[in-house]
Amino acid sequence: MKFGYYPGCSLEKNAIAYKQSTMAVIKPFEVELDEIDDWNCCGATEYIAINLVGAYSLVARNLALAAQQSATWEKQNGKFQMVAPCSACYLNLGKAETYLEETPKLMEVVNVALAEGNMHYTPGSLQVRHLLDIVVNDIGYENIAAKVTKPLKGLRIAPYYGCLIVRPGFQAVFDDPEYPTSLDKLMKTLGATVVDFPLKASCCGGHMTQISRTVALEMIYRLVRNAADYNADVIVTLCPMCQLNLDAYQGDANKQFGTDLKIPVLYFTQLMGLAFGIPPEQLGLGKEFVDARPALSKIGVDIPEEPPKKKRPSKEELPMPRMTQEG
Amino acid sequence: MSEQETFEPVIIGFTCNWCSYRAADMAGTARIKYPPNVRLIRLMCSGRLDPTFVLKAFSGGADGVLITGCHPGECHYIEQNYKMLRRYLLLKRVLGGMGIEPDRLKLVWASAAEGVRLANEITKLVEEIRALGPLNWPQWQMGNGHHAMEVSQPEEVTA
Amino acid sequence: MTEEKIGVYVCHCGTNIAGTVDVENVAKWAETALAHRGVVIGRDYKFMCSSLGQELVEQDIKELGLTRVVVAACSPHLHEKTFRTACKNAGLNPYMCELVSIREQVSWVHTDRAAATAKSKAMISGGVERVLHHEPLEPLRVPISPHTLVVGGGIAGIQAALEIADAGCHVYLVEREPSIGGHMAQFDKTFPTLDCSACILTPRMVEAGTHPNITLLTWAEVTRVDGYVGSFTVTVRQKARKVLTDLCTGCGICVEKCPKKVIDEVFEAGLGYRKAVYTPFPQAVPKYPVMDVENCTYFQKGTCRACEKFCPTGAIDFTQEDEYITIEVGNIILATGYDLFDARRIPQYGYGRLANVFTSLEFERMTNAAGPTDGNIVLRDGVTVPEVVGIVHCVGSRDLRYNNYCSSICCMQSLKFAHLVHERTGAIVYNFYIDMRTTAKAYDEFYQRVMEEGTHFIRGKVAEITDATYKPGEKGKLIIQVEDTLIGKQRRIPVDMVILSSALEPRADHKQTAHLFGLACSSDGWMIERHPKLDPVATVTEGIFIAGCVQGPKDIPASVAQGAAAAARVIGKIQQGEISLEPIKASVDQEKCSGCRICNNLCPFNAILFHEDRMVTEINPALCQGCGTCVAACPAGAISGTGFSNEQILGQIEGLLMLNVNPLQRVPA
Amino acid sequence: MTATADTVQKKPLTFEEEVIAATPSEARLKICIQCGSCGGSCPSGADMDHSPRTIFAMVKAGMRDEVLKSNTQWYCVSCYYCMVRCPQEIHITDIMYTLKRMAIQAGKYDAHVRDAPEFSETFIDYVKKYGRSFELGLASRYHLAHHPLDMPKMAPMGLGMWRKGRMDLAFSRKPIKGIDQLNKILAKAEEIGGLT
Repeated sequence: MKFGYYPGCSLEKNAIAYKQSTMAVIKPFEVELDEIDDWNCCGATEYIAINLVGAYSLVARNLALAAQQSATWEKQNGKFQMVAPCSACYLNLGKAETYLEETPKLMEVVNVALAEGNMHYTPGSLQVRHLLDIVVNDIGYENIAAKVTKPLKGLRIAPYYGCLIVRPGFQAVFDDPEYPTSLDKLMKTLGATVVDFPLKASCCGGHMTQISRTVALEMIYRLVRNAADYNADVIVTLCPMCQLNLDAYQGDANKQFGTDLKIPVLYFTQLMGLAFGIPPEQLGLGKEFVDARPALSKIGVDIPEEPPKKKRPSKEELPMPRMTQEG
Repeated sequence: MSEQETFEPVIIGFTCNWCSYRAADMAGTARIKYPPNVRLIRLMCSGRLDPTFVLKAFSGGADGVLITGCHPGECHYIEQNYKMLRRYLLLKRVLGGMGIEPDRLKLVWASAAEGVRLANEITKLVEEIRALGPLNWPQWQMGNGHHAMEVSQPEEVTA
Repeated sequence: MTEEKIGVYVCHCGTNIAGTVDVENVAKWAETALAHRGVVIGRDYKFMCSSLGQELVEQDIKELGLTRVVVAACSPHLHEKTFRTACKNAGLNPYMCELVSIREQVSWVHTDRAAATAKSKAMISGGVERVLHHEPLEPLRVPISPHTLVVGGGIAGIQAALEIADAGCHVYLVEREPSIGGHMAQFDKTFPTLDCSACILTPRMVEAGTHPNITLLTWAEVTRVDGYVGSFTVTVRQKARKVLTDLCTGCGICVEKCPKKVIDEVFEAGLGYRKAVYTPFPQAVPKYPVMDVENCTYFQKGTCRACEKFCPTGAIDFTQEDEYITIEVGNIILATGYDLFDARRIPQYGYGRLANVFTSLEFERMTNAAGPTDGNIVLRDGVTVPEVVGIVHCVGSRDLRYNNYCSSICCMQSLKFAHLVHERTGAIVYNFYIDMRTTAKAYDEFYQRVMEEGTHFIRGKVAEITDATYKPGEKGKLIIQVEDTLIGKQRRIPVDMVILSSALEPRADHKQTAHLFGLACSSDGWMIERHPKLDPVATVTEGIFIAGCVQGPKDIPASVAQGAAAAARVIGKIQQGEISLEPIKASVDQEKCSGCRICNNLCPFNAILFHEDRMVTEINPALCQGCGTCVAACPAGAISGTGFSNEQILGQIEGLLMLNVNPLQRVPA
Repeated sequence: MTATADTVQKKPLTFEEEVIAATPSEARLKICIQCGSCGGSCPSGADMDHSPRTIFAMVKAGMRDEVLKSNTQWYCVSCYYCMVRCPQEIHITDIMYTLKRMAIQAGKYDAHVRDAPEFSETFIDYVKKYGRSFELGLASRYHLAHHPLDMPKMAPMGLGMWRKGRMDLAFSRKPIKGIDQLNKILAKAEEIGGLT
């Protein structure tokens, strides 16, 4: 399977660990990532605040480059599949593809701009997908389970999805916007204990650290605190922005709230790599601010799972509603 | 305005008494607007559609024909819409063989509740037929289906 | 053709038509441009359907000797009958009249006056050509069977059945569950009077169960409906109870001795348990239990038979099979009710995940003295009494992602809950609403009363319910996060218990039901009434009526009113003794039939017979439903259909395309 | 003179209509039922001057200045919770972006939200220079430019990022190959600006 690949700016440097671990874990599978030649920034959440046509033209250049290169990519539902590991890039590319198709007037003016660079773009042929979607749906849990050599037994993981991978769902919706479960299942496949993390799809604050520090730190604190309430050893994430906010600002959040939370924040690909037995240095481990070593030392150590907190059911207890599908 | 008015096609539509005719009623009651190019005929069921009706309409000057019926599985007479579906598919091929664009014949499923959908489909069809242009078939036909549209033009020009 | 005299009447419908169509011009045009087709008079009139308008037609028939009539007005579904009657009154065969719908199909859907006027002319031209091929017909008279089928034994169905039975006619009341009673049997109190639901419902259930004119078929489902108004043939599947009702005394020993306990998802809304052999509730009608084969230890593992062992009358019969019963009825009332919205579909409200989030139906069972908690309001642990309770309105209603409509009962139900919580626990109660809708008699007064009791009302749609806490005072509570829209601020309200006032939804199998009975449902899934204002319990199918929530969300008084209304309609039909049906039937001209048998497999009603001896086909008019599929299929043109003949339709096509218009007169003055 | 269809159409757009016209796809703003799902869901809602719901009511009331001055749109973190929860499926996040653009155009934002638009502009300056961005390098330049006093707070982190190999120094960056092409496209795009 060959997918178009849009790494996004963060994976170039800040999230280099995400890139290294991604490349390491897809190697055992027949997945090829074909990087879009000379791609540019997706504009994050910033350009759209300044100039509408500018923002869509910036993304459209990427889409036009992708379309030129897409002939050999995996085709599903009549569309060429491309992958973005960063949630913001995933959102922006998919959103532009959708809105350009829905708004002919926007399409028209964007193409006027593209023409200045001798480009043209017609939406409709591409499907932008998140890396997690490809991992769980195209590679699949079973194939991943088959590669696990060092299960993450005893490691308590808070799966953190953040916003843009599940909301608002412009293209390739693959999980619930309020209560996603695909990352939970992936972590269980790796042998980890997954905590029922209620804030799993809450916002990390995005660019708020740059705009209102106190508001941002409160949002970050809420998340880390909630993970700590559930005795999580590690928060696992799938977006460079989320990783950066929860990791790099965790200390500042502690200062603001007078706490001493220390929960390392890792990429899901790093944990996949560890479970596959890939050496930590090939997975970019050690680049995190909150030291992951104490938590990771638990892996392989046979710590018995703590008994479920559930009390002995009493006679009076009323039955819980049955869920249609157990997560 | 010049002589090159927008081409106003004439379309004959066949409706089922139980679903699409009621959908048309509903579109009316809800005041949903659609172009005036379609003239509807009520049948008890889309299964009543005799292929000659369609050919008669084309030969009489219609530029397009719309067939409507209950959604598959919802026929008032259990399954007669499937029988129409067979005739429709055959008709498409026959029309192609006769040199008429098969797209001039369109099938739309519309339940009694789908007034909006029917209006939208009619609007789309009118645009599609407009894009195809006049049928003019056969050339020697004495009748003139466009008559009703022609009389309206002088007033449209003044608007 | 010249001997025909046609009158064309164009209705203004006030300004409904005349506002968009130049009706005078149209009438005049018809009189001149279609004169050679037999049109002798073209008139326009303000309201054709008024008695003066009808008299106009009658007068012309008498004075001008009209032989055919075209009325361009509203949809034939509204006034075809009116003008047919007018023709009949003037001595003309009522079927010599044709309606042209220039209101629903022209003036209401188009805006360009010129185009609308032109289209009206074309449609009248089509109507004239069609009416020229009309034949005098006589309506078919069929007797009405005095028996009635009521489907659904909730309060609407019970009411309908009792009204008809009291009028002296026989009713079959079919109910899917083991007992009649429906949702109302699950409730404890009814708003706004707070009278006990069981106290007012039980007597009606008993009456329905013992009425000599009512045959109760519970644990049964309609599987097939054939025929038409007056004589429907209905097949009912009587599911095997595994309990012989003629021996069972309803003593309940089998239930007591059954060792298998299962969660009761239906009557107890998942909040309580029942046995594998059970009656859903003590006042069940009929009193006979049913066996849940899926959960019965004997059926699953082959041993047990405790019920059989202990039954004092030997009424348990493990070998009993489903039975199919055929009944003949003249009319059918559908009162199949609603399903509750599944709150799991809104994950941010936590139902199923957060133990102390309850649905409205769970809470109804909890407050019911005969329910799983004996009427005590407690948390999921079964003992703790909540100190703060949040009640969320509009769960799954007024939301494009779930149901776009207002479920109409939830505001009042939520107020009732607030009152009950306050009365029984003294807890602090918050109600979260978008708009308060308390529109019926004595409803708003009840709202006032609940306000006086001290319930806190917060105007805002709840955003999320979470156990993720981080503020002081939140730990261990459920947090309802909401914008208090009246102050424009986000608030987090810690509570112990949440009640979700879930939407009423069409039954999950509404599509199959609609198809079974030949009805249409709206895009929401509610059955469509014949007219939303003037004919709310009839349907487009003659002889089939709807009552209660099957037609849309409504409360108990409205359901009862509809049940009674539907019953009144049925009694009226039965009293007529017979009914006239549209004479739309196919027939075979045996001279022309080549015996090719192409039509033979087309009829789903088995109306087509083939005579092997004479090699010709014949159609049984009693079975023919008039769809016309065989007419369209006959290659020899041997089959014709009254009312929709080839000549009529081909004529209408010619007319619509203006092929009939005298070229010299095509452009009107 | 009686009003004809033409004169009716020439009426100036209301503020609400302007907002709708400047939003791509369908804004759906007209059908807001003021339920507050958005304000209740917003992670930064507690710190906004006005909840998104209030802002919509103000837009409808034509309170242009108050709306554009508000910090509401700038505190939007683009988490899309409001958009997936809105019972009327209003494109709330996109409307927030529209309000940001309108506020910048009108020069209306107040000093207390100044950081947000300036952060956005600095970010885009980087994109125009290199074709790509690198968030934290940018943050330090931004802080240098606007909040020199905050620098002690930010500097250790920047240093940490660099030490962990997660940040480039600005002078070591190279632009993408098509940087000229990109700038031509963006120049034209910015000239066109919006949909109205």
